[in-house]
Amino acid sequence: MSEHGSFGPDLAEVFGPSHADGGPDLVQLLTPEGERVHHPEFDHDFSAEELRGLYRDMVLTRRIDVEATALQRHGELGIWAQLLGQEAAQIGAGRALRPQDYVFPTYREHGVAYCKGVDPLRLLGLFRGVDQGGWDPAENNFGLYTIVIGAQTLHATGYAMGMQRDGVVGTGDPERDSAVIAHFGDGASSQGDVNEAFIFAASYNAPVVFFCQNNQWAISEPIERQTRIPLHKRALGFGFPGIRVDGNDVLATYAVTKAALQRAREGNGPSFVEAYTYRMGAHTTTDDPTRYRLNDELEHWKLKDPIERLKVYLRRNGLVDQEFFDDLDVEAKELGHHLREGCKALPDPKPLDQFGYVFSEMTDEIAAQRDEFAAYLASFEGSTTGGGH
Amino acid sequence: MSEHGSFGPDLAEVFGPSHADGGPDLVQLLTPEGERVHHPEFDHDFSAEELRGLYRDMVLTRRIDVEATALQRHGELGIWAQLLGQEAAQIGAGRALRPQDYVFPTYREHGVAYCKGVDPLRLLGLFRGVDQGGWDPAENNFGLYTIVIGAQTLHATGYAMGMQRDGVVGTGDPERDSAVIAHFGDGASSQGDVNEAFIFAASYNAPVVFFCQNNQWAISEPIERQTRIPLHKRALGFGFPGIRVDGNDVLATYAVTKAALQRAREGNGPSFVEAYTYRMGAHTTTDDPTRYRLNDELEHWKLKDPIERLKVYLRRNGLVDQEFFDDLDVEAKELGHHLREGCKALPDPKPLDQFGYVFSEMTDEIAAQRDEFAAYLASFEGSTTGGGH
Amino acid sequence: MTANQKITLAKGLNMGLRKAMEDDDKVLLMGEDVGKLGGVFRITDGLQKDFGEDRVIDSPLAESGIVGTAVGMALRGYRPVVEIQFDGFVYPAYDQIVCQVAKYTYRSQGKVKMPIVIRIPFGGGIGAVEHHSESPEAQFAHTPGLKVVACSNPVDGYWMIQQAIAHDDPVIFLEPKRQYHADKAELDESATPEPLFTSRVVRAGTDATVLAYGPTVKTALKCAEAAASEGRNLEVIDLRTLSPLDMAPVYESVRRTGRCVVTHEAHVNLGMGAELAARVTEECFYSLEAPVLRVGAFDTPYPPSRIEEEYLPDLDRVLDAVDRTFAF
Amino acid sequence: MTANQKITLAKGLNMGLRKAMEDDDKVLLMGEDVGKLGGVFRITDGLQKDFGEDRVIDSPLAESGIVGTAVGMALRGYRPVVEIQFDGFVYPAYDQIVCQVAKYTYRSQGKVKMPIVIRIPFGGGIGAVEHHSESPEAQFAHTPGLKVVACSNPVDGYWMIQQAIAHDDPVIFLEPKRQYHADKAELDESATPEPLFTSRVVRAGTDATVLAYGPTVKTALKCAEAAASEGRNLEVIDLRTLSPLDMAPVYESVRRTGRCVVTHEAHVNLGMGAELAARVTEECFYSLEAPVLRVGAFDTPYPPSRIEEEYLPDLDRVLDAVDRTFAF
Ligand SMILES: Cc1ncc(C[n+]2csc(CCOP(=O)(O)OP(=O)(O)O)c2C)c(N)n1
Ligand SMILES: Cc1ncc(C[n+]2csc(CCOP(=O)(O)OP(=O)(O)O)c2C)c(N)n1
Ligand SMILES: [Mg+2]
Ligand SMILES: [Mg+2]
Repeated sequence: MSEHGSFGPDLAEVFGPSHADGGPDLVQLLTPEGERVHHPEFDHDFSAEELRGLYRDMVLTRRIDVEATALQRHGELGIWAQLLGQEAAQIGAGRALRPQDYVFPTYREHGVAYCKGVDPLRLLGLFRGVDQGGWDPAENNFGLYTIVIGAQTLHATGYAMGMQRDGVVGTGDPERDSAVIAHFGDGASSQGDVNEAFIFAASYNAPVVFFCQNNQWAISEPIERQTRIPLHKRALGFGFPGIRVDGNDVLATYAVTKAALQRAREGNGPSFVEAYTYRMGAHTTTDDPTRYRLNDELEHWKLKDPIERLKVYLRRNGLVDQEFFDDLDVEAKELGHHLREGCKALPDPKPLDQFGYVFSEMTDEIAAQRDEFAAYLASFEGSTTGGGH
Repeated sequence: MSEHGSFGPDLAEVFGPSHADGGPDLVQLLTPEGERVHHPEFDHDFSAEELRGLYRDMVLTRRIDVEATALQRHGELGIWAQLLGQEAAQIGAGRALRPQDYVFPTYREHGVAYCKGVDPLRLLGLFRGVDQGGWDPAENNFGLYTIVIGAQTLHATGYAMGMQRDGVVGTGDPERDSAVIAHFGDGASSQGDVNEAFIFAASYNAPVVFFCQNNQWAISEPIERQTRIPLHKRALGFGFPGIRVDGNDVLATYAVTKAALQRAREGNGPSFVEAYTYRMGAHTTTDDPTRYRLNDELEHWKLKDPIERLKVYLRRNGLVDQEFFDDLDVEAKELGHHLREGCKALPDPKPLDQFGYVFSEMTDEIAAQRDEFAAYLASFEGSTTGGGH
Repeated sequence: MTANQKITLAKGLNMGLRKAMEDDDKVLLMGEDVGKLGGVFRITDGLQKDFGEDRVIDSPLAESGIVGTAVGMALRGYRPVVEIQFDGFVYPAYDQIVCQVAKYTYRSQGKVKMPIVIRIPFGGGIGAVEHHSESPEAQFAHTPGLKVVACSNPVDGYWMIQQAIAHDDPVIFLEPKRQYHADKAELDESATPEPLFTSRVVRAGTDATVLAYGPTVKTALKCAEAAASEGRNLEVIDLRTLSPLDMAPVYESVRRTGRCVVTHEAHVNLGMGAELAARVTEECFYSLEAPVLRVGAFDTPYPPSRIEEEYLPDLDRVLDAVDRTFAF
Repeated sequence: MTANQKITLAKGLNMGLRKAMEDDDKVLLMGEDVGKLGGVFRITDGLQKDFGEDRVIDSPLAESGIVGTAVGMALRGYRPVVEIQFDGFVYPAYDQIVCQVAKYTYRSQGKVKMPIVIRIPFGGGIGAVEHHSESPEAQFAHTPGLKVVACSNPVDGYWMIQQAIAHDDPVIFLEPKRQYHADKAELDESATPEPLFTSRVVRAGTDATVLAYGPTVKTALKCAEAAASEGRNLEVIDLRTLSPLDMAPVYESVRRTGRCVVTHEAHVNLGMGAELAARVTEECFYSLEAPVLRVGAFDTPYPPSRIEEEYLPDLDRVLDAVDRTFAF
């Protein structure tokens, strides 16, 4: 501290460093050991049905991820963004949504997509290279995957501002009141766009939940590069609350996200949820995390597996029987089959069709390019090589 | 508050709204009534000499502004960005600097430029349209005016990172230790760039002071549009301290900025100073503030005039005599004369010279354009109209 | 029936925006200072007062934020009209424009529309400081998925802004700021406007074709007058649409005249003139008596305003180029 | 004296960066994942280990922040080399590049230098998802104050990156990512490289001139081979520099051949081909037997990768254009 005046204590001392494992702020309802704990502010009475549902969702989400990873290995996908380890964060968030709520995902929100009713097969198109998002956002209120990191947080804020104008916020009618959830990663939090989204959302009190999966890494860069205090504190400076939840705890993530969404729907404005979790796999199937992180870390996080802890809890409390697991296994296998077969059957785009999607109606200019290209392609017809040379 | 979980109290209740006039956080050493008060954390023992100096600086700075405004009215400048009312914020900050410290200004930092030893005449070129910044940044460690709002905060951060690499931070040698000050406005705080600068500065612990003159307005937009809590709180979420100082109090601004710079020089990283002030004039000479703000507000702030309060203090404490004011008057007049005469004598740029500044050396391509244009211009020589038609 | 008014470009745009907002309550205006102030050029004057703060939205000072939230609004079914305060301040929003606004329709295979209009006062000649006189049209026209238009006169301003707002694709709408308060023209509100994405012959001629848009249309017309006094009859085309280009009237004209000069305030290198020259040459190869010549700003940054008139294309430089095409 | 190595483009760039860092300790590398990981393409592999974290700087994930802080570093006397992870992610930095990097020298009337190199892996053909295959060169070349170069082979990669770093003006340095690990070439480290801002005839020919750069140089050379087997002798020029352009060898060639085809992966509309066509036509008007033809990506967004090979210019499409120039 300088002798010339005090700036208060070091904030990293007050708040703890960015990576501090949990810390006093962490909202948790289910420990890694599968013990149900309670939180004074955020809790929820889960029925056995609900708990089994959340377990099932996580298992199926992991199955989607495992299948897609295998499909990539077999050359059926060009790349895949794995979510291994982030199932609780995504299912907790995804199940807290109502149909009228709208989701702005990154490229990794396969679990949320599943919760919103998007056929997981649709997610593969982008990674296979047959489309750039094969679902209709309006159908399930689930936006297209966004690859430019952070860009979607502004879309989310604008969409939420649209909801305000539509009179579907703070009406008191739960069927009507709506909110938006914006997903992004810890790395994305450094983008100007994300910070601008915070500013716009705060300024207009927009009904948006900024849901950040802090999976500790942005490819090879650790969370410390993006912030020196716990990330959820970022929200404070923008004038809205930030909460850190155990992102490997589906119950806590559900409870906190539900509360944040409800707050937004009621017209109380934005909030920031940091789901503290871990990317157990590689960044994508082309990444090699052994170049930048230690195996110890991974082992440490394996003990916090989101699926295992709920399984222990369900078992210990007699909420499931073998039949449940067997049925789920069958269901997962069917899902796997659906993905494997479906993926290979995804139709390749037709080169000439692409010209039609640039604008709402094809312009003459583009039509001319299409026609010229069609004529050019036709000129090879009958040739043995498919090409002139 | 939602029944589904508490997000804590409304932050605007905790911190007060963005515009709250001062509030408990405001650091003040001299009241609007010219009373010297003390602050537990930030203070400084000002000698009579220092106080007179600060007064003189503010008076001369205001003179620069008044002269330039008049020059614009007389058509000698295309536009002028007035600082009326912000003299204390700028002189307090400017005088806290050491020669080795580097300044990144906006387009309004005339007082800081003056403190850094830039001839105020040099500032006019940009507004007259004869150059885009007529001083050499390296000469006075005063960067060029930056018009794209917020862009310079990143330059400041990078420059500070360069200082770290040069080993001129935290060495313990006061002649050597250096810091950077980045100026920007309340409106600029909403730009992605400014927030990214906070992130980079925090991440690398760069020796940079983010000095924001919150003059309550960004052209026609009030501070509430940019933030709903006091702006200096923004820094908290990035993990470094933010302080609100009475920006119409030159003593407090000096003390706080000095401490912030010292902290940076010592290697303790970035901080944010919000100089709470008011733009008493128009945004620029082309603006008409009566379209968007009430006269009452202006009258309210007139009572807080930064120059008046120091004058009262100096007088009341017998630190000045009439001779001081008379001398200062002469000095101000001379400065006025220097600006008026100098401005009219500023040479217009020569069209052909401009080709030479695009790159470190003129490319053949640009040389060809210059030559062609020179030949074209020559083709009119002797013609009466100066143009062919 | 009201009598025809004489209006400026600023007024035409203001009236057109008002009309669009009356016609469709999904139309929103967003930007810096567009509300109470009515924009620094007063183009949105009075609109917040009449349509409220929910429809005329003063935004935080962040261009990426403005365009990014407009994308979200469009996804929600609104038709946002964004004002960028000056051309030089559009770049913080460039990423959102080229990666999101331009691509969302394609990305969704046509399922999602992006009816966003981004209004940009563009061009120089107003004695301003740096970043206030840029001509960024090529940086947008090169991007598939964006449409780019430029108006040149009050009547076009009135109609084109309404057409752009009613259009389902994103439109970069360029307004020659130096013309805002310059000339007046008579507006007949009951007329049927030409379609948005069309070019227009604004002066018929036989000897050479001059292509212009936005601020240079006036220059080109003056140039044609001057040439006429020297016995040369120039045809002037106001391109109006820069992407897509409407080349049919251009080809038709050049095939007749055999000579073509393009003028714009943007830098010559990779400016619209490059594309126009390339296309005209390809299509009218055997009709050309001379290469297409380009008159634009030099390939140097926009200069201090004291020499901007020497930097920008003017009557003499355009005429010089016309002369040169005759020297071939 | 060490024996000449056979190296890939990735290796050439890596070696060149290492050499530049050894030669001048003001040279810094900055970017996302450039440190421990060595970049997603491994171009900076091993450099952080050897030069430390102060010289090879992993940055927060913000491109404007990276370029903006690089400007500050340059003002402090450093020579930052910035890596943009993929072409499509340069746009958040576009404002800093066009308004600051490009303009600081001019703004200061030459008092301030901006020796910043912005490395961008560019182009398609790697089967990637959206935003990973863009060709943004025209968006930079249109901006005065920036220099833009593209390397096409390992040996150029090695030399050009060093020359760009040693150069006092900002250089946008484009690297054809699809070539990173493709072909090997022999590097003679004791050779004297050609100057940076020059084009090079990479295949002499007599019948038509093909202009290419970056990834399309290989395509053009294959095309020339194919044409040769049909009895047509194509000259191929690797432009290497896109701004400034080095037109002398191009004009010389086209005056001889009378025919010219330009090929690049960027969109045709307002791509480099437009500028090249305009200039060649103006300078070689009477030598041209046919208009300059352009072969590039269509004016549609980059497509899903399963059809990217049909979208990008390839041997057949370039050859088709050559054929067409002979049909005039
Ligand atoms: C603007 C932009 N810059 C760079 C990239 C390349 N990139 C893709 S993912 C990624 C890391 C993102 O990390 P984080 O936000 O933590 O999300 P995670 O992948 O860990 O879920 C990077 C750098 C990008 N997609 N967009
Ligand atoms: C990126 C960008 N957008 C818009 C502008 C136009 N503009 C110039 S000053 C200004 C208001 C800035 O307000 P603030 O940051 O509070 O600074 P002040 O002028 O009040 O000192 C605006 C919108 C600009 N210069 N740069
Ligand atoms: Mg992450
Ligand atoms: Mg302000």
